[in-house]
Amino acid sequence: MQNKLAQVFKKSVEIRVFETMIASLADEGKVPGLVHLCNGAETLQSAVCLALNSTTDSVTGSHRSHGLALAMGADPYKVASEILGKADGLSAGMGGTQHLLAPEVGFLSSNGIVGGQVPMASGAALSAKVLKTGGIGVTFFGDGAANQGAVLETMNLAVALQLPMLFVLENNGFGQSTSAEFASGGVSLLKRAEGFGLQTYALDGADAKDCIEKVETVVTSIKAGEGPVFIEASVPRLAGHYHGETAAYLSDCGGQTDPLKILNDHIGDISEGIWRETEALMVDVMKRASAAPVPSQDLLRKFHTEMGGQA
Amino acid sequence: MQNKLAQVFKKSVEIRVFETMIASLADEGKVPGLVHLCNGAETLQSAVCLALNSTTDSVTGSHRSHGLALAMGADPYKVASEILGKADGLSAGMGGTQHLLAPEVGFLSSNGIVGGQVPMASGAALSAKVLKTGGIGVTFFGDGAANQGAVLETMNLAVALQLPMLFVLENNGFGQSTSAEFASGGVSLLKRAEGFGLQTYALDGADAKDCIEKVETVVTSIKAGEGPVFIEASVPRLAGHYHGETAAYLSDCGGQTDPLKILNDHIGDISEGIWRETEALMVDVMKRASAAPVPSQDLLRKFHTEMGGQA
Amino acid sequence: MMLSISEALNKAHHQLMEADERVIVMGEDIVGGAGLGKGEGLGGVFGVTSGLVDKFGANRVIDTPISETAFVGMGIGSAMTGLKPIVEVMFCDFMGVCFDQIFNQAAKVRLLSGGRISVPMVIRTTLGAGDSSGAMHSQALHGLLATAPGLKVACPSNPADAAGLLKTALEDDDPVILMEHKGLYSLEGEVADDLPPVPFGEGQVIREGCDITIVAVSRMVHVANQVADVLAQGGGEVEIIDPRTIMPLDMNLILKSVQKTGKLVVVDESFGFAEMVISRVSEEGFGYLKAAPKKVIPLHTPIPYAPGLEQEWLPSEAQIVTAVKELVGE
Amino acid sequence: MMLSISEALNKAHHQLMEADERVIVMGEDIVGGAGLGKGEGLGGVFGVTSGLVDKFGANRVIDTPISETAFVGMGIGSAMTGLKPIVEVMFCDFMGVCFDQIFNQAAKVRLLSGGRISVPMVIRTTLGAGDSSGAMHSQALHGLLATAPGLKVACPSNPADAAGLLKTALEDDDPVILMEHKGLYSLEGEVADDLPPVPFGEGQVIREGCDITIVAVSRMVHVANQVADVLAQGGGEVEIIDPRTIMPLDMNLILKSVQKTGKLVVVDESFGFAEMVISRVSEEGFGYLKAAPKKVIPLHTPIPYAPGLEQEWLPSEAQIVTAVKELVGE
Ligand SMILES: Cc1ncc(C[n+]2csc(CCOP(=O)(O)OP(=O)(O)O)c2C)c(N)n1
Ligand SMILES: Cc1ncc(C[n+]2csc(CCOP(=O)(O)OP(=O)(O)O)c2C)c(N)n1
Ligand SMILES: [Mg+2]
Ligand SMILES: [Mg+2]
Repeated sequence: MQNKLAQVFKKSVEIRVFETMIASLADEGKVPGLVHLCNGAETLQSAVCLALNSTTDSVTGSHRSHGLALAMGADPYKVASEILGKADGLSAGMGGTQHLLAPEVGFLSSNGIVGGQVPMASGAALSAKVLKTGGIGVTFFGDGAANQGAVLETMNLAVALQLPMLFVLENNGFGQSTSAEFASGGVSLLKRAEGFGLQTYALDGADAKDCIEKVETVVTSIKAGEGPVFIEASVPRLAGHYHGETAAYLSDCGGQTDPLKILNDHIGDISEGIWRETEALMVDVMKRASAAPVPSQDLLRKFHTEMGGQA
Repeated sequence: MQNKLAQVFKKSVEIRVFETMIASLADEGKVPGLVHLCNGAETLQSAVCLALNSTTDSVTGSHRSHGLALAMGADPYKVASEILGKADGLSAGMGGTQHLLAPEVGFLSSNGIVGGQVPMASGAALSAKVLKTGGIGVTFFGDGAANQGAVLETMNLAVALQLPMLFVLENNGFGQSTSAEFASGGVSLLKRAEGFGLQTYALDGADAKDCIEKVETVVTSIKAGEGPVFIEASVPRLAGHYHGETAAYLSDCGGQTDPLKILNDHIGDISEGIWRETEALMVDVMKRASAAPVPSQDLLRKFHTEMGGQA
Repeated sequence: MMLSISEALNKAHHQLMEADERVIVMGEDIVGGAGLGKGEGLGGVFGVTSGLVDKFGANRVIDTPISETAFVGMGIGSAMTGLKPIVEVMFCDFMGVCFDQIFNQAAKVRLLSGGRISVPMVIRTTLGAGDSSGAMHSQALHGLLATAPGLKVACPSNPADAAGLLKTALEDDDPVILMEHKGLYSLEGEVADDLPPVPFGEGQVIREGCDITIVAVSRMVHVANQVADVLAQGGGEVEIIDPRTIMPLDMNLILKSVQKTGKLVVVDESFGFAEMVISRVSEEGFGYLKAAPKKVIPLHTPIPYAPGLEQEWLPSEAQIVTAVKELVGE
Repeated sequence: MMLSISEALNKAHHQLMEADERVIVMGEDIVGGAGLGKGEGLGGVFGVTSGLVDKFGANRVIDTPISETAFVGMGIGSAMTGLKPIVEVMFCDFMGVCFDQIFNQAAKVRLLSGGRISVPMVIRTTLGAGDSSGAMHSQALHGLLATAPGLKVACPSNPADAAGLLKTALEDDDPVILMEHKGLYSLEGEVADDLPPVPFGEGQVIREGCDITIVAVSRMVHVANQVADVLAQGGGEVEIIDPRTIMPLDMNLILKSVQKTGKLVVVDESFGFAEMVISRVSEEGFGYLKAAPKKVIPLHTPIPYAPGLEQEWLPSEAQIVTAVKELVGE
């Protein structure tokens, strides 16, 4: 377990440092799009992805997926380059911050449409089932997304077809500026998932040890054919909806405990070295990504022609 | 109560006779579209609508809504004319069997898209709330529709905004040829609604007395501002998905008890007279509707111009 | 061999599933009777998928809940991870409820992945008015769908093309919408036993003529053909072009025809396709046009139910005759 | 008075809600901070609805869950039962998730009720590329929406039109989509204090000229205008027509202009609108055209993220100059 905790810590630090540096680059005007940072959810994401197999399992994520891509093992240089709109990006700068695709490490895609990624993960689950790969489909989405038809329909579909699928609801208390309590006015979201016949687990995203253990159990059970599972994990949203947001409601995000700080304290001595190493590494990553060439327009024109565009 | 039962019986007979005669007309090739008969659901629909106020309450229904329109008090001649595509139809033959609109008696509309009618009823509920009319929004939909995003989203919306709204799920066991158990693979649909935070009631559509009583309680509670309610009512589907269907799966629809027969037996002596009267009335209705003129094309061309069509 | 469109499509499904284990089929009632524990069901509301489950099993032939967003999205995800799904959306009118998955998700994966992956999925659906199915079961949305970059759209008018386009669609790396006309399923035609693939972007000259070019797809090809028969009796020579796929569109064939005839009528029951053809011919073949191009399309309203109204709404032979005569100057 | 587009729209909201109690406003984060128990929130992600809740209360200014299908449908139902809803769909790209309610439900009520009732609802949404928002936050869907009979579509290019079209939209009995360009919200312009309504189907001559007609809406009006400024230095006289509403479309104004100039370029960042204009001018004004009409529209791909790619994708001044010069023959 201590080893696993260290792994989760290391990955979480990687994500936090990555996001912090992206934020700085954004402040310098070097990031073309608006970025949605995942600060607060790193330990959860790292713990879940630790239990996954990047060859057979497939993950889809929301607009807030920088960390998730990294947690699955995507190359930080490629992710940063994509966010900066560079030729070396995962998708040569075509997708950008909300559209990260790293299928080579099991990160199928992230999405600009709230909830849009969830049905796709059921497709990955179906592939695993039909092709008998032993893999599962996993999807991450927010408390706000939990009210989208795409998400709700997929909960039922996964149960009806008994798909090997894991739903991970990251409840950070907000959908943009709207509180989760207001938007999902009923009982708990866990109860809702239960109502669809899903097996459910509640996780505290700040309890890394518990996250690691429960997720392991869950993934094992799904792989054993015991049906789809729904996890609701509470995580803080330590930043604005997007980086740079200044709206009044934000004061309510302050003062939340930082799961990474808790894990850091738990990890003890080795932590400082990991931070230092990671920072050095990421400084280099960001430097290279910043210096990387912008994409050439040939690929776009090629798509134009292939998609039936006028000569 | 006995009086109310008689009212429900009378309306149910009206609906059954209406549908039977539409079926005959269809067999004679006189109905332009495919009709979805509601045989088996009449007593439920009549009982629910008995508790509604056709001036302040608004109901929306599915593709299978001939009976619901009648239950709210729509003129059978106009409904029949609409189904036959005649100028005297509710909408001058523009809508047809799946698109009955009789807002003058609180039947807001029926729908060709499974689940499409459900959000609209939340709008009627919102109007009632904002304009303080004392009314409620009511929507009927099927077990198959219960898996559509539109329906699921609206369940949450109604709870979040505390709308004066009643959901009536008619569970007839089938969505087209697919069994409800298969399509909604989880726990019960009632449990699902509970998961959204709705107050729930289960009704047996064959128990007219219980339906009348429970719906009265429910409508009173909604009007008192106690929040939206979800009713799941079991009804048999005594016919094919559409009239004339001959598929193999249909053998499973056979042998179901007919709620109207039960009510008929309960009503006793007066029943025969009601059947006879109603039949005479409907023979006349159908005769007139069959003889009614077809719509002129002027209205359509007027729409064309007003909607921005080319001169 | 003579087959109807639904038979040809059914046969193509059998061949495709036989040839490649990765091919799966899913949709509402495509098995039929799911959950009732019986054998053979409906085989789809138009019978196109009948017999598949018996041969290929419920693992590959999948009935779904009425959750178009979820199962179209499932198709996308499965196509991104190794399967080749054929997804049925019963009527194209229902695409409204899953439009995001079609036009934002499926259509964009290729670009968003920088070309590394795509969505080799086929969505089969129906279109077409004429049987009083009303405003939500009768639309033709190929014009609308063709405005979404990243989608390919095929609209067969005969059995050989239906089967052949399905085959090409499944081979194609990108999402393809195959639009089958409800009113043509029983139309019979000669079909080669191996159901040869029909290339995308290659239209067909349905009938040669030098007086005027009519461009049409799906059922309107047949309506145009009837008009051409009538006009032929008066010596009029109508050339009919069926592009078969509207995205990509065989502009070469259309332009060659207009170069010869100098006159263009586009007949269509959707909104947007006729405009697309006319604007491209006006741009790319302006010099060929000897008169103003014309379109014969429905009234700009939703589709009315009553048979007389619906016929008034649909492009009619009479309207086509008028358009042709005005142009040819008879 | 000088106001930005967002200020003019905000002011129009205040006037409309003041004047008619039936007017309600709903959408995601349009109040902002819902459920946090605080006063003033965001006022919408672009600030258009700011201050409304303080003045008109949470009963009429309603934050919703992220459930576009449900709340657009709620808008429809409320419009059918006595309210006049203004519903915000944050980005037009999100219309995919609620497309059924827009194109099957809202658009069809008038026909389906035989004209007895309709849906006096306004959907406000944003469009437009140019700020690296990526493929799902940058689209312009007016071309697509205009293919759905029963919808009206307005695309203002300046503050007075934005406010005036909103007013007319709310008066209109039919559902109207008001499409606001993200990149124009801070654009300022002269606005009369009472924000006079702008009639639908009446375009505006932005600039007179006799060499060539450019038709454009929304931000492209300004891009075209810059091109016209440049060309004016060489003596070129460009006429720019802004139809303001694209459904209904002011064909009279466009045809009158083309009659004068004989040349047509349509500049647009959606798919379908340029085709619509060109095909109608080719049909209805063939005799006026002295050369092939042209369109300057985006590449046929989803919208790429990297700034350079996105600029390449968008219609550019250089492309417009080229198109104009080819036509005017310089
Ligand atoms: C269909 C759709 N509606 C609205 C949006 C705008 N939007 C983007 S993120 C967001 C909030 C999402 O909240 P949640 O799901 O809780 O995720 P979080 O941002 O908290 O991670 C909203 C409203 C969108 N992208 N797509
Ligand atoms: C979005 C959509 N998907 C599919 C259909 C086709 N369809 C019409 S009715 C129906 C079955 C509906 O089942 P249920 O909701 O249980 O209603 P019932 O017919 O049993 O009354 C289906 C699949 C449709 N009209 N709309
Ligand atoms: Mg959240
Ligand atoms: Mg049912």
